[in-house]
Amino acid sequence: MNETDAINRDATGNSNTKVFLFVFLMLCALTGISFWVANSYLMENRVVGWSAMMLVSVAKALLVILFFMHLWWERAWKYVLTIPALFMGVLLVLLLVPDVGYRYLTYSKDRRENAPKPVVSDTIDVNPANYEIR
Amino acid sequence: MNSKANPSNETDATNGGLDGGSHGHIELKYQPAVPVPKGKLAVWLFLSTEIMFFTALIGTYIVLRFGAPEGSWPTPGDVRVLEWLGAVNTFVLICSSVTIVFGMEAAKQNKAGKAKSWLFGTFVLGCVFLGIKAYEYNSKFEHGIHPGTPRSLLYDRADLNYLSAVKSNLDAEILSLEKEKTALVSESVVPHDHDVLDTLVLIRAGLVQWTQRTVGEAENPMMRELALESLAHQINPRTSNPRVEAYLASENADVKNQIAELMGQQETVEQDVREMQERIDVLSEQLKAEQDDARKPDIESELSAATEASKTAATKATELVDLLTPLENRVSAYEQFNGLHEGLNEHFHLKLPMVIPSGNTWANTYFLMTGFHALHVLGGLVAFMVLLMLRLDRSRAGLMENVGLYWHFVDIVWIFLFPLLYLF
Amino acid sequence: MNRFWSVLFLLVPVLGIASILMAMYGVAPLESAWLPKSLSQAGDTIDQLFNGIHLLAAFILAGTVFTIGWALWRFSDRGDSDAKALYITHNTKLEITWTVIPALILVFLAFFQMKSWAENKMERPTVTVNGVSSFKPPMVMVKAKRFGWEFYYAGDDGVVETEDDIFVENLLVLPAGEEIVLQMESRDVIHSFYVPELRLKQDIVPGMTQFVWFNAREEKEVEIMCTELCGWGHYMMKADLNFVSRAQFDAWIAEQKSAYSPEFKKAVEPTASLRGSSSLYSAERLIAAQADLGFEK
Amino acid sequence: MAETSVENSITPDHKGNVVSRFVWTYVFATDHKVIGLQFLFSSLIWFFVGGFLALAVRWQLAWPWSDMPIFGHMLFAESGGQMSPGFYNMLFTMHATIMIFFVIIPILAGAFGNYLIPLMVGAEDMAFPRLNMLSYWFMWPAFACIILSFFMPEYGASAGWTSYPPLSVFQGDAQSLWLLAMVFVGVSSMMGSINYLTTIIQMRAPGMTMFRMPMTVWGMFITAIMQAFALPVLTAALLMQLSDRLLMTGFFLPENIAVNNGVATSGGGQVLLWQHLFWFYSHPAVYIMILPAMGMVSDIISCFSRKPLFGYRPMVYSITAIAGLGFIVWGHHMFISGMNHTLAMSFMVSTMLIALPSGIKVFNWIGTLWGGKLQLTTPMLFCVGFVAMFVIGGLSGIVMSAPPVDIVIHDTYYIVAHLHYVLFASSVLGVLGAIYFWFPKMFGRMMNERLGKIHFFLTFVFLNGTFFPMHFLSRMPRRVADPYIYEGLKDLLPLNQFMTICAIGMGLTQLIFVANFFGSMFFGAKAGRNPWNANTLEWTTVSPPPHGNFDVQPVVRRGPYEYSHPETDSDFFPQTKTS
Repeated sequence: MNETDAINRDATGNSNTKVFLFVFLMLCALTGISFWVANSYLMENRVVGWSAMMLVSVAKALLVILFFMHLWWERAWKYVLTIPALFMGVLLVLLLVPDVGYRYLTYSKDRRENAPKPVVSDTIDVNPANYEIR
Repeated sequence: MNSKANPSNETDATNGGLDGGSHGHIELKYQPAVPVPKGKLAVWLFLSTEIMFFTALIGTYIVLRFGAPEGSWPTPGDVRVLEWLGAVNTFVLICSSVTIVFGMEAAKQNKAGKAKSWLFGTFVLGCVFLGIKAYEYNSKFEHGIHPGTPRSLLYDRADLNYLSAVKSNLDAEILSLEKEKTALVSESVVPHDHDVLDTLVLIRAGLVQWTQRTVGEAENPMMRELALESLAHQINPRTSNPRVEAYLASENADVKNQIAELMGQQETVEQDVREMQERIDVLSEQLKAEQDDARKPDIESELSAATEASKTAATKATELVDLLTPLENRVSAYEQFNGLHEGLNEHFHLKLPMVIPSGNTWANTYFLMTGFHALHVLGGLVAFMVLLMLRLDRSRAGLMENVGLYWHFVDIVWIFLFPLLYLF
Repeated sequence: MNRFWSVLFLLVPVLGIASILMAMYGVAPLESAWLPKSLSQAGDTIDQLFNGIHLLAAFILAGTVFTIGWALWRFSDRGDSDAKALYITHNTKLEITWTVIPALILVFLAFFQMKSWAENKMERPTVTVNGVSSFKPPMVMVKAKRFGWEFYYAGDDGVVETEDDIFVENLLVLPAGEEIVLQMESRDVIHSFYVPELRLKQDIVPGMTQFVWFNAREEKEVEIMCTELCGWGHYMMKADLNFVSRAQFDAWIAEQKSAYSPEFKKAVEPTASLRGSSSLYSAERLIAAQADLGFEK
Repeated sequence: MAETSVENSITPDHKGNVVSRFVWTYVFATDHKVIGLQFLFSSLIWFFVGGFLALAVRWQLAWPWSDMPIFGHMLFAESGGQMSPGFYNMLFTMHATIMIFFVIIPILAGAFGNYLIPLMVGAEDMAFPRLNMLSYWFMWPAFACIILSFFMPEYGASAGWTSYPPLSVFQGDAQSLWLLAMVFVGVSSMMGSINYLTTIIQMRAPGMTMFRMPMTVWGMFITAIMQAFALPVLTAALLMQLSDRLLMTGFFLPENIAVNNGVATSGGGQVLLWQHLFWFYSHPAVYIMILPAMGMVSDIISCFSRKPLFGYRPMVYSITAIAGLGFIVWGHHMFISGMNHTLAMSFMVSTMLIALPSGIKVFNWIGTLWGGKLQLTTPMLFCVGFVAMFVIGGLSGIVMSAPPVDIVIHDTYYIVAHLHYVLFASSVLGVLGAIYFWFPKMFGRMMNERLGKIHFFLTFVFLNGTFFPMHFLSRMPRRVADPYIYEGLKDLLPLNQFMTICAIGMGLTQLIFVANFFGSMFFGAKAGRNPWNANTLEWTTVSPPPHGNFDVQPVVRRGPYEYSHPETDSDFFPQTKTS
């Protein structure tokens, strides 16, 4: 099999250059967006900010996979590989999630006493006059 | 056993392959299921195994990061992560992805020279990425942010273990500096710039020993915690911590009051000492001058009482000095160190243990993920070096594509690592 | 010879099922095998499931392996005929039947035993005080360590992990006929708490607090086994569990309390008083730090 | 070096008697058949090592703390020939490790996968012969690590083959070697699986569509997919545990755990995370250890029934379903581990479901036997034995997939019974059947039938004697050096002695196999191309096949199971035969 034919037999080299440049600009812009999200009001609700950043990352990964890795121009076999991998990767992480939520609830007293403790807490009274100093 | 069923005869099978160079067997035809070369399919399969590898690493990160106690995960500033540097690295990798794509296009069009220069560009960008990574690692190691306990200076909370670690770390540092100083003096070299030693001695007296004393005497556990937290805050302030700052300020005022009070006492005592001295002088004059033996014992007893009182006053004075020294140390430490925005460690380039909650877990996961990613980058660079030694014409376009696929995968991993590690 | 092999295969279900039934119903020489008599209601449920699934399995085993043996008996090539084997590639109806029926059985099984699982592991007993219902507090805290068991009975305050806990090592005495909640923690590695008579097992994970509950209906002396490999001494990590009447239990606790003087407490657990640290290591580390800082108390 | 081994490498009596030629042909071999044989021989050697360890375990359980014959005085002179409890832990740990990672997986995927895949799909070699060679070579660092670990202070790793932290982090250096060995095995398997997948996808002979592939190839194909997806997760977990041990990180350790020398790890980790990652690999690994055997058994049963495999497509679909479901059932190893109990329920449902395709396979094998013209040769007996034993193993699997029941039998000898019925009584019987079946192809000579049948009979009887009574020991914890320390287990001693005697018998029986194997290699009757009158492609070439495999271009015209086809006179119909 002619190896070069296997890649984008439909597209000419010239138009590809434009596509690649466009993808490049998109990637830069998306990086900028995720950087902006991290420092914007979206992070006030962290879950919103995190999801936004992950969505941006997925978009970037898709751009790379589809165009730089030529999957856009490949035939149906691409699904055979990508879908199981995606499925299993997501599944592994998803099934770990219940144990994440469960984890801090079941800390033993001993572990809680040695666990990391957030330093700044708004709920603690900051007025030292309320503490007896010796 | 049953030869009639064999579709072919038994002739040339055993002597096939004796003619040296060629394989000597027939060229078999195949019916591939996927319209891509074998190498490319294998690369895709390899990449799917890599997806699972990094899924496991990222899964670990998610479990450890989101399972950490609420609000304890360090912010980028705590662990010296520069978000913009990560963004620059992302940009570098994106650029390298583009260059290798153009290199492949050039190879496809049989422009070997152009392909090689694009590939060389990619190689350079990969090196830049690793260089920035090395710089980032170095800046963390400099601050004692290591994965693993023995070298890591990170503590999860300000407790007695932390205080004892600070104390032993500081003592060891002072001891080695003192040794150095003695060695210099004995070699009759004038020791230069031993401000550090003075600073360390002041830290020991004004911060560590003070905290130790406070913790030992405090009845209220809240006060113990505040004292320990304020020590951690002075060594390595994470964010502005109004609770600790207020505590420090009020404590300082309190200490100053105590000093003033003690100073007053000291004056009185000194006054007493002086008076006693005068009295002793007068009495001893009297004793010398006195001719009447009968009165001598009275004066002598008076004199010994005065001496006693003078001694007591002197003891009291030294006691007061003993009481005052730590307080004064505390005040001067407060005056000298409290304004420091970056904390002692940063300001004096010290390596005292720091409190960064979940800092160790952060370091473990950070170095795990970026480390394996960097190893993959390194692997890509090796592949580039091999490719750069070849002529990159049309016949090598497939090879270039395979290496490119791998490189894009490395890029994709970074696309996910960047927000996870720098921005979350 | 073909007959010989088919008989061999026919013997598999016969001997297998016979020995399982002998073990299940305590027939010699397997009278001591299988599980000991259950001591609790939850254990009875598990036993019913256990034996029920086994009977079902025995039925399937008999069906399939008998068919194999019979096929060997019936269809072996004895070289006495030239007839070829039947050319059958598939039989859709048959295949659908033997897919759907097992599927239904399995789904039924899956949902049938969810209740027992929930009762055993998820529905922690509650107590209702003044109309407010809350989790029943644990009566004993079990601390597993290499290679033994520590039991801390809640003292007068009814709460474990406090100063007045009563400490007993490798002996757990509990009242029969009451719902008992145990709190489980480990000092070092993973251990597992297994009492066969209660059909109770739970891994004890370091850093994690877990609860088990049971209600033994008889007064009996049984054993606690460790069933998770915990090092070289794993095999000797054993404790006795005595179920006694409430009166005996109260007397025993009183006896323990009097025997449990402060000096004794200090001797057996020098670290327990140190600001509540309960892991051996953290206590040791704290002692070292305190000595280092000059806070010996 | 690929060019150097152009010899007709497999013929034992090849002409160049020069040492270097031997080295190039058998050591630096890139030919898939030589690599397959390399895997076969090294696995068989490890099989006997692992067997010895198992016998030592059984010895301790039957006659605890008594002097071990012969070895006791060699190893434990200072304690008078008794083994120590730590040594006992090492025995079962290394037994499991060796049997799983050095015997069953390499012999199924490495030996038979390598030998049979190219022959059965009509390829001259694997897609990447040199990668194939590397995948065997990567076994050697693993062998070296494991051998070296036997000479460490604890005589080897002793934290169980599951290597649960924190215990595994408390262990001595042998554990680090164990982890390294597993990393190497993983890399080797990963390279192998990519090679198999590419070969099967891209290098099938003309006419060999996916649904004309023999079940053996299907089994290997699905196995390779499972390995490719599951192994990287284990590799990542192994590397993390290694760093927990060596770099004092705390991925799997909670706060305040002090490792051996008293240095605290940083903590912050999660103990159960290791179990999730480990079982994410190791549950699929259970299927990796049986799917290829199932494939080979399907081929052999169909061949000796002289009858098409009943329900070929459902067989393929059920293998695929097993693989798919196999990835979402790992939690059933963790029902009582402290995992989220609601999550356990979802794992229970998927576990129940996975019994279904396994059941379909059994029914299809029985369907294949039914109405056939059965030739009870040694390979056939082993394969029928496989089916019967798999029924027992599968059924005990259903018993333990019910979480309430699993509460009782988890980590007891019931589990040991189950896993040995699946891994030994099924996989190993399948492997032995496959060796008897393909031995003529590998070495050009037949194995002795009489010895083979004696071997089968004794193995079958002794294995049931060893493993069936374990089902009754659901109150006897496993991994316990001296169960009789518990009052309630004292009366199990006679039963354990019976099992040990059977196990020793089973071990001795394997000597018959060794004799038969090596004897037949040199003195067996010459086998022609197709001694069993089988259909698949490997039987159309000479035995043993030359380098390059085929002397004529194979063109596939039909499926692999057209036995007793009405259109032909003979009772078999090779895949390449023009009608």
